This record gives sequence, structure tokens and C-alpha cells, in this order.
Amino acid sequence: MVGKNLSLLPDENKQKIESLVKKAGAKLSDCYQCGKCSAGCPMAESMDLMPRQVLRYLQLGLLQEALSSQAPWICATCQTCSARCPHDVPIAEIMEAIRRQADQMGIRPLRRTYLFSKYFLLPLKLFGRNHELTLTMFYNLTSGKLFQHFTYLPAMLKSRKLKIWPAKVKNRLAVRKIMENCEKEAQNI
Amino acid sequence: MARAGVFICHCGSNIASVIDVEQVAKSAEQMTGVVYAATNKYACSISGQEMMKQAIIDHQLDRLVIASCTPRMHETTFRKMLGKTSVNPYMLEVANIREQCSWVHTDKEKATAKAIDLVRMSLAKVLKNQPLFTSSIPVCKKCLVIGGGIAGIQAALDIADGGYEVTLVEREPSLGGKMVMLDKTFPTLDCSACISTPKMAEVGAHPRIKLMSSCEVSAVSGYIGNFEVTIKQNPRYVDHDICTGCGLCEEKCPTKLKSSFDQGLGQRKAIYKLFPQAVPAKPVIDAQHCTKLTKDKCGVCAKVCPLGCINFADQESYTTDTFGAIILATGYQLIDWGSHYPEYGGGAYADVISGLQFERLVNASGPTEGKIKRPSDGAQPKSVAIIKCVGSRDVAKAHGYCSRACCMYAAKHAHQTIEKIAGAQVYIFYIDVRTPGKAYEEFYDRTREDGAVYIRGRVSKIYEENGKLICKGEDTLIGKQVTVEVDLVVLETAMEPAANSGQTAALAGVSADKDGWLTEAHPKLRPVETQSAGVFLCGTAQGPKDIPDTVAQASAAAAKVLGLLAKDELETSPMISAVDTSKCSGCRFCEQVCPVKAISMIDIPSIYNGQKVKRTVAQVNSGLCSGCGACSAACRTGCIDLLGFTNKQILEEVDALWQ
Amino acid sequence: MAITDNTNFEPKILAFCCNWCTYTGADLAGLNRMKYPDNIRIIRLPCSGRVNPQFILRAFQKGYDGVLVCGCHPGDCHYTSGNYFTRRRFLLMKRLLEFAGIERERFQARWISGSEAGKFRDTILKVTEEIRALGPNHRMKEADIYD
Amino acid sequence: MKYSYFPGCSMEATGIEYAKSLNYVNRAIGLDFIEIEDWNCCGATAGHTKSHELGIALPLRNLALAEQQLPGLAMAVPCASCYSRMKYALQAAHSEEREKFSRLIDMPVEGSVEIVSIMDIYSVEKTKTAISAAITKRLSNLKIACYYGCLYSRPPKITMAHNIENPQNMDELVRLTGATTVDWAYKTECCGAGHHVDIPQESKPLLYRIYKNARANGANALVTACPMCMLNLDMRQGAVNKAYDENFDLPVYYLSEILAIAMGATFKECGVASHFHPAKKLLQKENETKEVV
Amino acid sequence: MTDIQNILRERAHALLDEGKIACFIGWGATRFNERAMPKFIFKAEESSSLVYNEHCLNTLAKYTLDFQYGAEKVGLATRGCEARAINRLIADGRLSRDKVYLLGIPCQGMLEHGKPADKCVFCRHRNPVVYDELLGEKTIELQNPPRFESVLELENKSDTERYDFWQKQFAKCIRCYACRNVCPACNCLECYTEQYRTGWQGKQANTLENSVFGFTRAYHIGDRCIECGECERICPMEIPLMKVNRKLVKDVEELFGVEESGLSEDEIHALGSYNKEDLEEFM
Repeated sequence: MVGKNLSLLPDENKQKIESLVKKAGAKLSDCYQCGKCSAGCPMAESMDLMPRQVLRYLQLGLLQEALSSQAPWICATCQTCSARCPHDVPIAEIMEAIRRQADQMGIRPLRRTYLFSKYFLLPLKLFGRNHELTLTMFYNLTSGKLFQHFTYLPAMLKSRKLKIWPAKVKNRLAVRKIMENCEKEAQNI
Repeated sequence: MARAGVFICHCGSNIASVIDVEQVAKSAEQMTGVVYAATNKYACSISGQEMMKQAIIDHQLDRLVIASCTPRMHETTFRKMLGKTSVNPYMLEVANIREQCSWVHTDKEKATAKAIDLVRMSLAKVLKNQPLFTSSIPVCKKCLVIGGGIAGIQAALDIADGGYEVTLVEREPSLGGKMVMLDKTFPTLDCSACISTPKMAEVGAHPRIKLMSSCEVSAVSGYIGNFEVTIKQNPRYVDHDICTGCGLCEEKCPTKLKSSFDQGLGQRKAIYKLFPQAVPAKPVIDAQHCTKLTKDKCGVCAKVCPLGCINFADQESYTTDTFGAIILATGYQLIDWGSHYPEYGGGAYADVISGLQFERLVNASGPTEGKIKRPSDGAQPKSVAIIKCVGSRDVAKAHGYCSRACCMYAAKHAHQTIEKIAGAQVYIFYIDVRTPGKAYEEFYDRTREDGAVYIRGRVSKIYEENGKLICKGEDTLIGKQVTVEVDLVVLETAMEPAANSGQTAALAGVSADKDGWLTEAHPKLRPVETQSAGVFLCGTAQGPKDIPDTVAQASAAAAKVLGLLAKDELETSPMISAVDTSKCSGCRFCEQVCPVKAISMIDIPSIYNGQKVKRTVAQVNSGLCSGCGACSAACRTGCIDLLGFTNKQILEEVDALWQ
Repeated sequence: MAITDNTNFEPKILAFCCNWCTYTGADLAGLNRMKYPDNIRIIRLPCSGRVNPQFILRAFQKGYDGVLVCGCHPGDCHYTSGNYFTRRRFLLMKRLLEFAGIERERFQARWISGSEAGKFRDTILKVTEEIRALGPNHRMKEADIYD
Repeated sequence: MKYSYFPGCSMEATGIEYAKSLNYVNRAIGLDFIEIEDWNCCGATAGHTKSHELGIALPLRNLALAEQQLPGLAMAVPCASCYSRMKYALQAAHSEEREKFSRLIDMPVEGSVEIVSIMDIYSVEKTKTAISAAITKRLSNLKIACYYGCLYSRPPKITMAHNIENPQNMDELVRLTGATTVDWAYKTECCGAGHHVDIPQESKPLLYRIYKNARANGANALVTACPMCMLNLDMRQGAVNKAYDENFDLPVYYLSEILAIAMGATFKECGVASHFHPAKKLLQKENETKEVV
Repeated sequence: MTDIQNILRERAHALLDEGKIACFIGWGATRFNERAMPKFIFKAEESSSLVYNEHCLNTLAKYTLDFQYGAEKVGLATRGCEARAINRLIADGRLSRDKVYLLGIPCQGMLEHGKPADKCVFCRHRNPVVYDELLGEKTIELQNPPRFESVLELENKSDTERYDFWQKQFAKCIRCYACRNVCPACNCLECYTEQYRTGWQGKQANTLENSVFGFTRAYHIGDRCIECGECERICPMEIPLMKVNRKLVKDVEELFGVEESGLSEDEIHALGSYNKEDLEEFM
């Protein structure tokens, strides 16, 4: 056999893709591969697959290829693709749905983006608000980019653009509870 | 007392081998109302018909049941036969004992019993039949063509050449439509004006064509053969009866405006001919911009006119005429792409133009005398991007359909650019290339050989930077973003139905689809007819198409009209609906369900509690009614009934088996 | 009410067929010499839109065991829109008949085109079988109530 | 005029100049922003890319708080990212998902709060007049490219924005200062701020194109109304210059900074002093411009 | 209610006095305290005999037909049921709006035999949907009264039970046609039952013909019924006619999405229109 044998794809692929696309509120057959999404995508140069190609993989039933693409993680969610699509395909939502699905399955083709999101949510859970220093600390330590943005630090601290101590929400428990609730809910669906 | 005759056809052995026809005849003879029953080897044959005619005389029959093949086969034959006897042709029912009995059943006994039942049902119905008479309506041997583009021109010439009078109504001050704006036509690249203006002149000079420019249809009534049409003449402010078209007025007029004919790229005066070869070759005044009409200043044209044709007090006027047939050739317009595509600059960049603007730029009689120049600075573009499907195949922003002609004229524009500008680089952004036409694919091949670069992908954004227009696209075949920096961008924009075409068509009872294209009676078998008998359509009014298809369809519509006008009279089926006004409540239910709008409401004098009053009731237009019976099934009082299939007849047929 | 023996029961079924589609389809079945039960009696009408629902009540009253209304497929009506009205009328009438206690199989509607001879035959076969299984209709039937 | 106020996390840190200048302008024109008590982070991109639920629930708690604390007031949201999340949450509160989310945040929520951006607020006719009246300086040699970014416009189904490719409301406000605004093509093109930390390298071409188009159209400065865009456009200009061997010199200002300066604020008062890309010089030139009588 | 009665009298008086209307149709007292009856007032001074209390059971709208050809207007006490009936008559081409002057009355529901009347307990339009002037404050509408409950109950029974139920009911029918005569949707100039020559159906009052009449009438009004309940109220044999009417109303709503009849004067009823996307169960 040469290339992808489309006849031998597992049936479950189809169902999984269907449910994924449905969550994004989209219909795959609406896409006729005109490429306008990818033409206007600001991040496309950095992507391993064009957003259009990600959709094409889904159309063909090649779920694994779509899930392991970096493109959904590189997507800046700027929504340019969805706004200009001639068939109103919510491409940005599909990319996001793929990223969430991959994340749940532990597929993280772009570790740095994954880590950033993960540690972005950490101060939230702790303090209820974002805290750049906490985020940067954890991110730099885990990503191997130990000294990233280091040169900016003194100036930012001086101008109080970075705060040593995090701002805290009084009812931190409530925020944490929400985050836990959402985690449970997302898994249930 | 009814005197029915029943004839059972053997149809050779087709019927007789399964059904005991003699037995059927014998049973029929016993039925109430039957005075004579017989069998017949071939009822449809001449001898069979003679035998029945004789029986009518011998037994003074006043109605017939013929049990034979399907009525769809020989009902007309038998009606014609009755036309030569004392029996009214509609005092006939055909019992289908072949297709629906002898051919589908094998058990002789049961088939015979069923045949008897079928005869009994037909008899029950025929006993309630009433004589009906076909009427004929005279055909007014004149055709109205609405729209003076190439479709209307072709249809008008074909009909007029066929010997009938034609009135051609055009909204603009001149014939020509869109075709005359084009430079060359694909795939042959012959000059569009050279092939269309002679036809326009022919229309203008044809003894049997009455050309009404600056006119619109404002009302249509009547029906096939006899349409009463009111035509509105918009004021021209120039008396065309006297005007010789000398052009002095146009020369002296001080008001300069953007020419709509040149798509805003050239100029015209406030008194103007649409274009040099306009037909009629006489000017009109643009009332919105003429300073005499708007501010009561100037009036130069009136001063210089040697014949005194200028009439600033001209008013709109109405004329009414009768026509036997109507052709709708209302054409198309291009979408206003600017309002749909802000990502292409929304019209802010002068050098992003539509395909039709390009046609004017490349046309020798256009504003640049055929030199391709950028509208912004008049420079010759060295690189051009052509973008297809702007407004087509785009449900989110404009239209979902394919405009059909753009693939080819995009190729033509690329070819013309390369031909006229040495070393020009042309990029064509496309989604699909569709070339289903004679010598079309070859033309596309040639364009690629010329060096046009086809890029598969829809452009996401066009913007200006440092004097260049930048188009951001994806080449979907390599899966990479591509950018081209060009001097000129041509958008091949979608066709859409001409403004008001839907309203005009509605006047003639023709509907439009969701996109506004007029609906033909059947997409395959009746492509130029409409649901309104006597109203035909052709050209882009029906849907996007190119010139060859438009002309072919126009000639097809003309052929249909010629066939209609060749008749002196139209025979109308008498099997249409009739209203018993004494019972009608005027509830309009019938009007709501009528597919051909044959039912309208009318006030009739009536007596209520001893006083004279006006009562609203339904009336049927016999010229329009197609005899479907939807009205009579809707009517609660049963006061509107379908002749030939009356409630009483059908109820008797239902009851027949159980008497 | 007499108890009838269903084994020898031959139902009588009335079909209202439009001239342009179903009646043509029935003719085509004949032309192709297809075979189907002889229980069917067809009344030819210009359009299924001509069928007044009161005809259906009348047929049951007079003794038919089943009634069929057949027309062109939606969108194919010779008169453009007749069958769309048919569909509404009989969607409603069918439910009313069931509400009145007439078994649902006794009244049926089908879209059969002029080329669907096979579908016509299959419909007649199926409907005849269904009604044969139900047995004779006594509901809203004149003869039975007067007896 | 009173608004409930959701500052968002940036306003306390990276967007501190935004907070200062907003405060200055509001005081000058008599707008009252009442901070929602105990508000929490909206989750930003990390929230909604994690799960739909998280992306809605976090901002929704703030909506619910605003409804409780400051009923009837529209909610001012100065950050484009927070604005977008709030609008998503509002839409969810109007959908059949309301009950589910009400359960997830364990608070009742009606969706009765209107979400407005700073541009929305300042574009209100009365406010606009007040701004005009408070302006004492004409910044007439500023040629501004107004940078709107993604999330005030897209997706239009959420933002309800009419003109998503070429919006005008910020331009109109900037012109009140006497500055000219340029027509340019990158008003709503993404700057890549979302990947500021994880893949900063990848946002350079985006920034490069924005600077390039702004300069090509004659701009000498950029104005934005989003702290994320600001940080990216301001902080990384040097890096872009280095990577592309360019010499872009386009100071970036917050809309409110420009307004505050025109109203007579000192650099310190409005925050212009602490930009990464030198921002004072261009305005010092402005100081030579005449006082409005 | 006394307030409304007073205003009603006052306004009827004024309208007659000013010559705006030739007659006012309202309710008057009977010799029974718990009954009111339709009352036609031609003179202003008679207005004081109008009553409005919880016993005004009759829906009056159909009486306006008697005045449809007159030169002058007729005034009508108009509650939700009258208003919908007026719209029905106008939509059916039987009445023109300028022939009636409607004094709108927000209704609280009527009593019948000391209990809330059957016709009122399922009412969804206690406030008139059309009027020229409204007497009094709008009242609160009943939220989703379970009007299809009895239909569902019968639907869930077997064919035989349903058949027996209706045969038992129609066995009682005496073919007095009171249901038809009182019904605002039964507004044909001449009812099909009267047309002996077409022979739509027999006139015999037997169970079969009665039920054919009953179901035919239900079908005729099914997509136009305004649910005033007058047929059932008026039936001397106490046949639950609203059960079959509501069945059709329910089906029209479920099948075609056409919710209620008589809400506007230019509505096209369900069977007078179609949707290409209608349910397709015939195939």
C-alpha cells in the first residue's frame, strides 16, 4: 500500500471527529478547501500544517494526524480565519477543539505552549489572579528557557510592571472551586 | 333519464386473454342508466370507432363508458370521435382495464370481477358528467420582450424575423446591456461591440420591432394570448421624434459626470448618449445631475439645439398595449463587492477594480482607448492579480452559487494583459477552474502557456504598501502562504439578478428562487417556459450564464413564442374550476392554494336581509386556471368545483362499488 | 356485528392517484407486466391536491377497508405546489383519523413518480398485506352500523 | 457617568501605564469607574484553550459579581482579551448553558450586564464632547496608526462589531487630540501577543509586518487600547529591529495616554515615562505645539 | 368587575350617543343570578342594562356578522375570545375591521355552575389581542395552561378505546348544529351539510352520520379554531367537542409550527400555506 489507506481507517475515527467538530459548532462538509483561512492566518508560517490542511485531515478521517499537529497549539485564536471564511466554518473553534482533545489525551506536540498554559493557570488557582513572576518562574524552570526575558526584568520591576507579590482574591476558594468544577465537567462530556 | 353506452375493448388479446369481456358487457348491461353494452375488438381502430358511432345513433346514447387501455392513451382519440357525433366529447369516461387490470392480474375470475367494478365506477362518474365545451381565445400576435441586452435583442430579432410584431422595453436609454460593454468575447476573442452593435442597429431599424428605451413595465394583467401590459416611459427631456442625434447638445453641456457605461472610469455629460453606438442614437438628460433640472441654471443644451428638441418639462407617461406572449430577459448586475469585502479594501484602493471595469480599460473605445492603465495614476501595470469567485461560492459574504462565466473571462483578462503589456506578470487566484464549453479548456490551456500563473487558493486580504497592492493567499497545492505584490488587482465579481427583476417578473406571475433568479417551469424539459403560460424567460435573468448560452436560450424562447403566435386561437381546456357564487363566503382559501394565481376576489351584488349589498366572492380566470383542483379540495362549502372532476362525480365513484 | 373469518378476507382498497405521477406509474407497472393484488381500485384525479379529505371519510363509510392517497414527490408536482398542500392536509387528517379510532394502516399516503412502477407495485403489495392482516373495517362503516 | 470596572490582571502589572492614564482621563472628564470587588482573572487564552467550561466560568464569576454589587451599570473592561472573554461569558449567560454555568460558579447569573470597552465608553457622544473640552494641547505632528488588534473585532458574532476590517472609533478619538490618523492595513491583524512567553520568536514576523505597514503609510507612532498588544508592540520593537536589520522607531501609546497628554498630563502622571521603546521624545516635540486657546 | 361594568356602560352610552355605532353588543341580566345573556343595545339610554360579571359566558363576536353589511359600525364588548374571533372573521373574509368598534376587556375567566368555566381554564389570551380602546388594566395571562392534557389522555388509549369513546359521544348527538352555529370559525355562508345535491353526507341523525359530521367539522375548523370553547359549552348533549378541536390545534402546532389562530387579522391558516421543509412521513 502506498500512502494513507483511507479504506482501512477505524470506524471510531469518524465518530470521534464528528463529536469533536460538533463541539466546535461546525460542519466539515462546509469546507471546500479554498485556503482563505490559511492565507490570512498570521501564525501560519510557524505551523507544521496549514489550518486548511488540519481540516482536510479531519475530512479524510485522519484524526491522529490532526491531533498531533502543532498548528492548533500555535493558533493565536485571533479569529481571522473564521471571520473571513466563505462558508462560515468556525475554523478557530475547530482548532481549539482539537487542542483541547489532544490535551486531554496527553498529546502535546508543542511542549512550551502547553507549559505556558499550565503555569498561567497556576497562580489563578493559588491567588485567583494572574501573577507574571510566578508564571515566568515556573515556565522558565520547566521549559529550559531559564533566562528568557531576563534582560527586561530590572526595568519592569522598577516601573512596577512586574510585582514581586501577587495580588490575591479574597475568596480564593471560590475561584479554585470553579476551576475544579470545570475540570470535572469537561471530563464528563 | 341518462342513456349510457358501455363498450368493452378486447385490445386483441391484451385484455380479452385475461378478462372475460363478454361477461363484463353482460354485467354492464344490467347496470342502472345503461341502455347498451357491447364488446369491441379494437375500440381505438377506425372500425371500432365506427361501431361505437353507429351504436350512438341506434340507441340514442348520450354518454359513454369505454373500458379499454389507460385514458392517458386514447381518451383524446375517443373525445375526437365523439366530436363527430351527437354526444358531447366530455360525456365520456374511460375505464382502465388494460394497464391497471389485465396486464397486472393473472386470475381471470378476479380480473373480470375487478373490470366490472372499474366499469361500474366509471359509469357512476359518467352519469354525473355534464357537457363541457372548449372555448378558444384569440391570440394577439404580438410579443413583449422585457430587457434589451443580448438576450432580449436576439429574441426580438428572431420573433420579428418570423413575421410577428415585437415591442422591446429597455430601462436604460440604449439597447446593449452588458455585452456591449465588453471588449472581447471568449474563447474566440472577437470584438464584442463588433458583433453586438450590428444586432442593435438591426433592432432599431426593424419594421416589426418597436423599441421603447428608458421604459419600464409597470403592470401586467390578462393571460396567455392576451396580456394587457402597461409600460412606463421615463422622462428623457429630449423629443426623440424630432432629434437627429447631431450631438451638439452633448458637446456643449458643461456638466461632467462619471460614466456608468465606463464603470466610473470615464466621463460623460449630463445630457448624454450611453455610448457612441447607442440605439436609439439620441441623447437623454440625466435629471439627477442636470443643473437646469436641479437648480434651474444653465439650459445650454436647449439653446444650442437646432431643432428645439429639449423639453425640460418632460413627464413620465404610460401606455397600455396587448401582447400574446411575454419574454423576460431582465439580465444581471454585478455585486457591489466593496460592501461585501472590507478585507479587499472595500473599494478604498483605486487600483482594485472589477472585471467589468477591466473590460472598459482594455476596450479600444473605452476611457483609455484600450491601453491598460491604473486608475490611480494612469501608469501601465507590470503585474496584475486576478481574483476569482469574488461574491460567488461565498455564502457567508454574498452568494453561494457559481457565476459560471468568471473562470473564462478571468483567463481572457490574463491573456489580454499579457498580450498588451510586454513582460507583464499575471497571477490568477482560483478555487476551481471550470471550463465546460466548446473550446473553453483549450483557451485555459493557452492562457497558462501565455505565462499566467494560476494559484489555487482564495485571497484573504488585499492592501496597499509602498505603491504596490499586496495580495495574501495560500497556494493550497503546496500548502504554503504566498504573497504577490502587484500594480493592479482585478476582481472577477459575481453576477446577481438585475435590480427589480424579481418585481418585474412577479407582475407577470413568475417567481424567483432564493437568490432572485427567475424560475423556469422545468429545469430540464421546459427551460424557457415559466409557470405562467405565455411568459418565457431567457438569458441571465434565469441564472448566471455566458453569451453563447444566453443567445441559445434567447432563440429557444423565441421559437416557443413563434409557436404560440402562429396560432390564431388557443383552445382552452374546459376542465377548469368554476365558482358557485351563491354559496361562496369569500374566505380566500382557494386563492391561497391556487398555484397559478387564477383566482381573485370580486364584489358581486347580493341581497341580505332584504337589502342590496356587495358581497365578496371568488372568481376563476379561465385563461390562467390549469385545472389542478387544489381550490375545490380546499373549499369547505364546496362552492368551487373542478369541472370534469366535480365533488359529486368523485363521491359517486367512491360510492359506486357499494350500491 | 358479525365476526368475519379473515383467512378468506379480500380487502377492498381505494387509491386516489394523480394523473401525472402515480397514475402514470401504475400504467407503467402494467406496461412492464408487473403483478400485484387485485384489491386496489384507482380513482384518477388531476393532482393529489384535488383530494378532499372528506373523500377518505366517505370511502370508509361506504365500506372500503383501506384508502391510499398518492401523488408526485414534493417538488415534482405538475402544478408546482399541489402536493405540498396535500402533504399538510393529510398529515393532519391522518392524525385525526387515528384519533377517531381508525387503525393507522387503513389510511396511507405515498409519493410515487411516473417512473416508479416498482414502487407502485410494492406499495400495493404492502398495503394490501397490512390491511388483510387487520381484517375488514367495521369502523365508521355504513353497512355495519345500519345492520 | 458611572461604570462598574473590571481592570483585569494586566492593569496592576504590565499595563500599569494604562491604569494611570485611564485614571487621569476619567478624572478629567468626570467618569466614575467603580471596581468590582474581589474580581478574579478571566483565564485569558490559557483558560479557554484548556476547556470551554473554564473559558466561560472564570469570566462569568465576575459578571455575576457585577450583577450583585453594581446592578444596572455597564461593565468597563479595558483589556481586549478580558473584553472578549467577558463577551463570551455574557453570550453563554444568554444561552441554554446558563444553568450549567450558574452551577459551575455556584452563583446566580442573569447576563444583565452590558460589556463595554474603553473605546465604546469614550465614543459615547456626551463623553466625547467632554474629552474634547478637556483637551488643552494639539498633538498635531503625531501621525498615528491606530492598532485595534484582534479581539475588539473578532469574532463579530461575539463582539457585535460592524466594521471588523477597518474600524474607525479609535481613530476618531485620537483625532480629537489634533493628531492625524493614517489609513493603514494592519489595524486588526494579530500581533501574536498570546505567544509572548512560550514562542516569542514566532511573533516577530507579525510585529515586523505591522511596523512595516504603519511606517509605509506614514505613521510615526502607534496607539492601542490593549495591554497585551501594548506589551508586545512596545517591548519587542528592539528585538524586531535586530532580527530584521531594521530601524523602526514607532513609539507605542495607549489611547488613554495620548488623551491624557493632550489634556496636559505629565509623562509621569500618565505613564509614558516607563515605556520600553522611548516614547517621550516624540511627545516632547509636541510640547512645542501651541496651547489651545 | 363592577368597575368594568361601569366603564362599559359609560362607553357604550357615549358611543351610541355620539352616533359612532348603531348598536352595542354586550351582556345583559337574565332572571337567574348566575346567568347572563347576550344583549343588543340600540339606544344610548339602554346602556345601563348592560352587565359585566363572572357569568358572561357567551362569546359574542359572531353576532357582528348580522351587521356586516350595515352602513354603521357595531360596538362589541371584546375579551380575548371575542378578539380572536373577530380576527378570525376578518381573516376569513367575513367581516371588515372598520365595521366594528371594539371595547377591550381584560378578562379574569368566567364561572359556570359555580366553578371556573371549562372554556376559560385553558385560555391563553385573557386580554384582547385587538381592540379600539381597553377598559381597565391588562390582566396576567395564565402560564401554559395544560390545554392538551385531555387530548394526550385519549391519544394514549388504544384504537378501539378511542373509537368506542367517540361513537358513544356521537351517539348522543341530535344534529341540532348548535356547535356550528355558535362557532366563529364555522362562518361559511352555507354549510356543506346543507348541500343535499352534492351529497357530502346524509342528514340522518345516527351515530355514523353524526360522527362523520363531527370529524368533518373538526377538520374544517382545525387549523382555524380559536379555542373559545363555545361549541362544547353550547352542546345540549354534552359532547366533549373541544377534545377533538384541541387535538387538531395541537397537531397543527406540532406539525407546522403554527401556534394559535386568531392572533392577527391577516394570518394565513396552516392549510392555506405550506413549507417545503414540512415533515415528510409519506415518502
